[in-house]
Amino acid sequence: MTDLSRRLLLAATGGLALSATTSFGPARAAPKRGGTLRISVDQAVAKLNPLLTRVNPEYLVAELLYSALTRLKVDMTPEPDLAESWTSSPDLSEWTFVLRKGVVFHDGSPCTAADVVATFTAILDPKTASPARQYIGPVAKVVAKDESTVVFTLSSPYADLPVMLANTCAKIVPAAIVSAGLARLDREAVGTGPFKLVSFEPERLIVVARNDAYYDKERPYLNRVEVAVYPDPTAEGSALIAGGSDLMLSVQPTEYARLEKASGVQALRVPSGQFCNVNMGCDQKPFNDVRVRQALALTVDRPAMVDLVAEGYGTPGNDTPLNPAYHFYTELPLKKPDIARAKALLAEAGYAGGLTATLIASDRPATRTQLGVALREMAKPAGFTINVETMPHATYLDQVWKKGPFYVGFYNMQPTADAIFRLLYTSNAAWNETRWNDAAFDKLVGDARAVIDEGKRRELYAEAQRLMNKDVPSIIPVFFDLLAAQRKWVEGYTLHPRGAVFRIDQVSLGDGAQRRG
Amino acid sequence: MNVLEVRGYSLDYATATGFVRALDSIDLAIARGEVLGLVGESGSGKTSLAWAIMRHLPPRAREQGSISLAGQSPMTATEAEIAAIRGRRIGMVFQDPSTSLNPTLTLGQQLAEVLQRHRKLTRRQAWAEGEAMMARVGLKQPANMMRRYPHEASGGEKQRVVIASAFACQPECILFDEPTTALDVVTARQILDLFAELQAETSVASLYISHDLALVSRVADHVAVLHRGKLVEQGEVDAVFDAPREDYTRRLLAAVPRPDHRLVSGKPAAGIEPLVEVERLSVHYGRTPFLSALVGRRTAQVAGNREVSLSVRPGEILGIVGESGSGKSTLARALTGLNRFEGAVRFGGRRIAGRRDMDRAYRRDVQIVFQHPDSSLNPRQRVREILSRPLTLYGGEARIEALLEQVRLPATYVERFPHQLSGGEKQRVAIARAFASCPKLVICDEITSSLDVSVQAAVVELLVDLQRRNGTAYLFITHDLNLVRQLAHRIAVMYRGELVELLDIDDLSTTGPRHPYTRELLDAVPPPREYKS
Amino acid sequence: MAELLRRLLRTPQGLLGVLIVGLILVIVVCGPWLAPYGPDTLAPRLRYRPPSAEFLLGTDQYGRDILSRLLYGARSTVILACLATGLGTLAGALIGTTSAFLGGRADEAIMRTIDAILSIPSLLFALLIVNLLGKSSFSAVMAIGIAFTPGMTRVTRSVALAVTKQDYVNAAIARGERGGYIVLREMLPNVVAPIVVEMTIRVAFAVMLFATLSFLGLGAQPPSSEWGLMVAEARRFMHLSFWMILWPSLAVAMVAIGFNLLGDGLRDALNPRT
Amino acid sequence: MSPSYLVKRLALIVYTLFVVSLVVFAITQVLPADAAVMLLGENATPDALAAIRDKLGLDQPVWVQYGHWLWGVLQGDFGTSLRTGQPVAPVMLEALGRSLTLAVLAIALMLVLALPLGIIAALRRGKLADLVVSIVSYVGVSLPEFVTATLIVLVLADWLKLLPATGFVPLTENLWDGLAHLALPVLTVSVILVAHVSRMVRSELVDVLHTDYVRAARLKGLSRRSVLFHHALRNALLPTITIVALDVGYLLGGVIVVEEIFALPGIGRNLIVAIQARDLPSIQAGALIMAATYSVVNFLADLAYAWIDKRIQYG
Repeated sequence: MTDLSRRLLLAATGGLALSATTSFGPARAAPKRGGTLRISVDQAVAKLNPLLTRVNPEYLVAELLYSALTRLKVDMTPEPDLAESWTSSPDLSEWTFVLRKGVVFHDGSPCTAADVVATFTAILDPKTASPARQYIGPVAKVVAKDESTVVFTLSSPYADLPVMLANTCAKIVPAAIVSAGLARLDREAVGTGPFKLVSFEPERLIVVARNDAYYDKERPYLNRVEVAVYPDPTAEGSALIAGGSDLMLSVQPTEYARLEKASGVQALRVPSGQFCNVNMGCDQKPFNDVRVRQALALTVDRPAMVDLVAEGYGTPGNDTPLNPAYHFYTELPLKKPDIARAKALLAEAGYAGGLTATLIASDRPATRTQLGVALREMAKPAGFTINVETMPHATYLDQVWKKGPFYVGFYNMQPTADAIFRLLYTSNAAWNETRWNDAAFDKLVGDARAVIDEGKRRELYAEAQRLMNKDVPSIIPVFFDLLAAQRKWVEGYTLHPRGAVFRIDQVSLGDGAQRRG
Repeated sequence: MNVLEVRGYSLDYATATGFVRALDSIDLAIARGEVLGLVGESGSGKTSLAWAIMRHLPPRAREQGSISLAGQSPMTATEAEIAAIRGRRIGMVFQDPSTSLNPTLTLGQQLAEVLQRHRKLTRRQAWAEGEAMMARVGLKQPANMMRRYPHEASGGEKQRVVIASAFACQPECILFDEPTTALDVVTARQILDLFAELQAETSVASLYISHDLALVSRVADHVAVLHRGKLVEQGEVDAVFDAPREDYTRRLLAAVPRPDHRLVSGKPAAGIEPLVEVERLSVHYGRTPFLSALVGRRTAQVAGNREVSLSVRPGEILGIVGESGSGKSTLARALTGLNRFEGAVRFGGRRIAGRRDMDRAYRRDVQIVFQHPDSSLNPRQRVREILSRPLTLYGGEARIEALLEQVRLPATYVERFPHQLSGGEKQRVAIARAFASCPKLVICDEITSSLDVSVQAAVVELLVDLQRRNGTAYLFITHDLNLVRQLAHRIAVMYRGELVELLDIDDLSTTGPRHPYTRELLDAVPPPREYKS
Repeated sequence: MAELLRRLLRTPQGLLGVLIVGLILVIVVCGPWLAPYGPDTLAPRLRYRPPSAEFLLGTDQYGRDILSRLLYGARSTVILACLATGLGTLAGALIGTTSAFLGGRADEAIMRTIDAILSIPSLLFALLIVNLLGKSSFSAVMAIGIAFTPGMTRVTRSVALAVTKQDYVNAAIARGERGGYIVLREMLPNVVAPIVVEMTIRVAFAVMLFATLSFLGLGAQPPSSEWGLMVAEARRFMHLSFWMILWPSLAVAMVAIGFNLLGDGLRDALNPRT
Repeated sequence: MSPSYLVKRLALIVYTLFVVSLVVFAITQVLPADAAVMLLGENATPDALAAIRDKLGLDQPVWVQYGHWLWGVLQGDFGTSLRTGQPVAPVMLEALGRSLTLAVLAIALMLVLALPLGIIAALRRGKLADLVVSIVSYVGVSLPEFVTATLIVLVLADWLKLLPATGFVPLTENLWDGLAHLALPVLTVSVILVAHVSRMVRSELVDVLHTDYVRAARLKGLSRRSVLFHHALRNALLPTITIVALDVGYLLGGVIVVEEIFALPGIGRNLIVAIQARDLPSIQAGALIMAATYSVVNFLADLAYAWIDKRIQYG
C-alpha cells in the first residue's frame, strides 16, 4: 500500500496524491455545475449491454449509465455504490449486502434486491456469456433476503468478493428486462447510473445527459457527456490539442510526449498492472522444458523493453503479473540479460544448435508486435530464431488464443492478485493460456483466497510470485503506465490504475472550458 | 490575273536526321474560274502543298519561295489575319466527310458558324442562310438536315455540307483534297457534278487534288503532275493527255485501267462442271449484339446477302462490283467461313451448308486476299512465319523463297517485318500466302483499292500472270468498273445485298446491261479518255 | 527494341521514368550491399535520431538505421508490387483475349461478370481477400493480383477486340487455324504493347495499394522493411520523429512516380501519332 | 435511348448485384474466424457458442444460409449486425450518405481544379506549364491517401490549426461545423482525383486537338478560342464523364483509408470495422450497397454520355 502511494506521488497528476488515502476524488473548491464534457475514445462502443462490455470505451459508457453494488477505489479497495454496506460470515463463504434505499432506474422503476438477484442470475447463466461470470468469484447462488438485502452464497471461501463485485460487467439491470430478454439493452439503457442515454451511434458518438434522479444529490456536476470515437490515435491527439475534445481516455505512449508539450493540455499518467507478455505453451515442445523458458527469459533486457515497447512510460516486469500497483506485490531481484547462461540452458535442454519458433502477435494493440520484434532481436544472440507473425485480432482469437504454443498477450490490471492469477495462471484459470498447471502454485493461490489475515496472505502470494519468477510460464518483461490527457479546464478527473474505472460523475468543467452541445 | 499563285516554292520538314524535302520549287497558278487538277501518288506531296497554301504547317516546316493569294502573300500574315483569310477568301474541302465534321455538333451549327464568323451574321441570319446553302448544294429538306448530326447523314450528304461551308462565303479560291475518294462511285459522280455546277456558277479558282488521273481529266482545265515533291509536268489537260512529255506521266497514264484494253485472253471452257456453286446464299446481320447495345455502340447496319446464287468455273475470273455495303465483302466472308450463312455452297461436288462443313481440304482450295495489306499481315510476324503457316497447315511442298519468287519479291525478304515493306510489296506477300496452298479459287476483296495506280497495275498484272500459270479461278471483288472490265470473264453486280445482274463481259459491250442500277454504275465511271502512247 | 528505347528516351517522361526506375532497380539488386547497417539491429539507446553523419536518414523507434532499412526494403516493396501486377496482368490478359476471341454470348457472359466484380472497389476486394488468406506479403500479392485482374481483363479485351477486327485474324480463321494458335500467336503479341503500358502504370498503383494495405495492418508484417509498412508504422511515431515517416513516404512516392512516368513514356513511344 | 435498353441496363445492374452478393458471401463464408466467437469474444463458452450458432443458423449448409440471406434481402431485410445488434441496412445507408457527401464535395472541388489544369497543360503541351501541371499530378497520384492525409492533418490542423483534424458533424446538425470537419477529408480525396482527372483531360484534349474535324474547324477560319471551346472541349470531356463515374467506385472504396484517418463514419470505415469483426451481415450489406451505388452512378454516366454525344443511341 505505502509502496503504491509513493509511486503514485511520484507520478502525481490531478488530485491523485490525496486520493490514495482519503475517499476517491480530489478535495477542491466547490465544483462548477453544468456544461458538456467531450471524451474521446479509440474504439467503437459496440456493446451497450452492460453485462457484455469488453473494452474500455464500453466500460466507460456502462459506468455512465449504470451502477454496480460496489466500486473500486484507486487503491483497489471496494467502496459502496448501490450497496451501502456488506458483511461476511467468518468463513468467508457467505456475504450479505445491504442496498441503498430509494434508488430508481432511468425509467422510474425502483431498484430493489429483486433486480440485483435477477442481474446476477443472468450473469451466472452461460447463455448470457457475460465476462463477469468468470470474474465475480465462486458465487453459488444469490438470494434476496428482503427488499434491500441480498445474500451471496459461495461454493468456496472468498475474501475478495466485494472487490470483484465492482467488476465492470456486474452492473445492475432491471429484473423486468432480464425476464423480457436482454437484447433490449443492445439499443437502449435502463440503469441507475449518474447519466441517461440520449443517443447511441456505436461508431461515432454516444451522448448522455445528467440523471436528476441519481441517488447522489451532489453529483454528477456535468449536464451532458459526449463520447466520441476516434479510430486513429494521431487524429485523436490532434483533436484534443485543437480543443475538439476535453478528455482523451487513453493515450498511446507514442503520442504522450507531444501531448505533454501541447499548451492547455494536461497529460495524465499512472503506473498500473497492465502488461504485455509472451505466453509459452508449457504442455508441448519446446516450451514444456522449463530450461528453454528460463533461457528465453534470460535474453530479455527489461529496461530496454520499457523503452522499446512502452516508450519509457512503464516499469520493467519480472515474469510475474504483479507489480507495485498491486496490493500484494513482493519485490524480487530484477532479472538481467545473461546470454551465456541462456545458451548453456538451451544446450542442456538439447537445443545446442539453437531453436526456431514462430511468435504470433495479434494486430491490436500494436504494442504486441512491437514486443515480439524486440524479443526477436534480443533472443537472437542466445540462439533463438523467432519469426514474428502478426494476424488480425479476429483470426487470433479464433485460432491462436488459448491454443497457440507461443504468442503475445496483453492484459488490463485486475483488481486483486487473486483475480489476475485465476484469470491466467492457475490450472483452473478462466484463460489458462500457458497450461502451466503447477499444483504448488494452485495450492498457494487457493489457500490465499480463504485467509483474512493480511500478513498471512501476503506471504502466500509472495511465494506464488517467486514460483512464477523461477518457472516462467510466461515472460512478463514490461508493465505499462496508463496514459491519458485532458484539457486544463477539466477538473476532478483521476486516472485510475485499473484502467476500467472513470468516475466521470466527479468531473466538472472549470473556467475557459469550450462551450459544447 | 491569277487568284492563286505559287512561285519557286520549296518546303522542308526538320527531322532528327536533318531536313527532308517535301516540295521542290513548285510553280503553279490558278486564274479565276479555272480548275487546276493536281495529280500525284501517295507521298508525292499533294497534301503538303494544300497545307502550305492554307498556312497550316507544323512548326518544324521550313519554306522558300512565295505563295500569293490575289496579290497578297499569306506567308507574312499574322495568325489573326490568316484566320480571317481561311474560309473567307480561301476554302477547303476535305477527303473524308465522316472525320472532317465534328460528331457532336449538328450539320447546321457547323455550317452556320462559318457564316457567323466571316459574314458577321447573327445566329438567326446565319441559320437561314445556312438552310439556303444546304438547298443550294442539293440537299433535300435542308431545314431538317440542318438539325441533323453527322452520324445521321449519308457520306454524300455530309460531303455536300462540307462543300456548302467551303462555298459559304464566296471565297476566291477553294482547295479540293480528294473530295470523292471516300465515297461510292455513284455518289462520287453526283458530287463531281455538283462541283462542276458550283464551279461554273461562282467561277471560283479551284485546286483539285487527286490520285485519279481519269477523274482529273474530266474535272480540270489544267493538270499538274506531282512526283516526289516536284512538278514533273503541267499544262492543258488535252495537251498532257494527248502528248505526255515526261515518262512518269506516261507510266501513270498507262497504269490507268481501260476496259477496252483486256488483260486476259479467251474464256474458260464452257459446259464443264463449275468449280463453285453458290446456292441461294443469305447472310443476316440482323440483331445488334446485346453487348454492343449495352456499350452503346450500334454496329453499323450492313446489308447482308439475300439469296445470292452464282457459280465460278475453273480458271474463270468472276468480277463482283457494287457500292460499299452492297454485300460484296459479305459474300466473300461467307465463302471463307467468316460469316455464318444460310443456303449452301457446292464445291468440288461437296455440298457445304455451313462453317462446320468447311474442312481443311475446302480451306486449302479456297483462299482469300484482303483489301488492306497492313491489317491482313500480322505486324509482329516476319514474312517467314506469315508464309510458313499455310505450308505447315496444308503441307504444301513449296519453299518460302519460291513463294516470294512467285510474286516477284527477293528471297531476302523472308526475315522482314511487314512494316519494312511498301504497300505493294505487302499485298504481294498476302497474295503469296494465298497461293501457298495452290488453291483452286482465290477471293480478291478490293485488293487493289488501297494501292496507287502504278502499283495497282503491277499487282493486277501479277494476278493475271498467276492465273495464267496455275489456272486459278478468281472471285474479283472491286468497286472499280474499268478495272474489272479489264480482266473479268463475267461480272456480277450487287446492290443492297442482292445480286441484281450477272452478265458476260462481251454482252456488256454488245447488248449492254439490263438492270437500271448497272447502267447507273456504268454511267458513273465513263472510260478514261484515250491518249496516244 | 532499341528503336523503342530511343523513342522512349526522347520524351521527358520517358527519360525521367527510365532514370528513376533504373535507379530503383539498382537499389533492388544491390541494396543490401550498400546498406551501412543491418535492417533490424536494435539500438535501444539510439532511437528517433535525426539524420546525421552516422545515420544518414536517422533512426526509427527501435534505433534501427532508416537508410539501411530502405535499402533492404526495396526488394520486398518493388518485387512484390511487380509480382502482384504481373499476376493480375497475366490472368487479365488471358481472360480478356480469350473473351474477345470467343466473342458473342461467351464474351458477353464473361465481361458482364467481370464488370460485376469490377463494381467492388479494388481496395475492399483486396481487404476481403487478405483477411481470407491471412495477412502476409504473399496473400497481399494474391489480393492485389486478383483485385487487378478484372481491370486488366477489361483493358486487354478492348485492345484484343480491336485486334480481332484485323484481317490477319480473319485470314487465320479462313486458313482454319486452331483457336489456341490464333489467341497466342496472332492476337496476344499485338495486344502486348498497350498492356505493357497499363501494367507499368499499375505497378505504381500496386506499390501504393501495398502501402495502404500495410497501413491497415494487412500488408507486409513487422519487422519487414517493406516501404509501405515503414510509412504505416512511422505514422504512430510521427510526432516523435518526422524523418521516420518522411523518408519511406518519399521512397514510395518515388517508385510510384517513376513507374507512372515510364508508363506514360511508353505510351507515347508506342503511339504512332506522337 | 430505347426503353428496351433501359430494361436491359437495369437487368444488368441486378445481375451485377447478384454476382457481387455471391462473391462476397463466398468470401465471408471462408473467412478465418467464427462469427459466433467474434460475437462473444474472449468470454465464449461452448454452450453459449452453440446457442448463438443456432440463433444465427451458422451451422446450416452454406447455400441454405445464402438462401435465407437472399430471401431476407429481397424483402429489404439485411439482417442485424453481429457486432452491435443494430439492424444493418439503416446503419449502412446512413454511412453511405456520409460517404456520398464526401464524394460529391470532393468531385465538385475536383472539377473546379482539374479541368482548367488539364486544359492548360494540353494547350501548352511540352511547355513549362504542362510540365508543372504534370509534375503536380504525378505527385498527386503517387502519394498513398494515408500519406497525403497525414501531411494535410500535420500542416493544416496541427501546425496552422486552421481546421478540425477529425471527427464528423452531420451537415444537418450544423452546416458550417459540418463543412469544417469535412474540409480535410475532401481535400485529401480531391488531391488524388484532381491529379487523376487533370491528366485524363489533358491526354483526351491532346488527342482531340489532333483530329480532322478540329483541323477542319481551324481551316474554316475559326479562332483558337472558339475551336477549343466549341469544337474540341466537349469531345474531350466526354471520356472524363466516364472516368469521374469510375472514380466514384474509388471514392466509395478507396476513401476507406481517408474515412479511417478522419474518423468519418462512412460506408468504407463501417466495412473495415465489419471485416475486422467478421460481422458478415454488415460486410454483405456494405459491399452490396457499394456495388449498387457504383453501378447506378455509371448507368447515369452512360445516360449523360448519350445525351451529349448524339452518335450513341443505345439500342
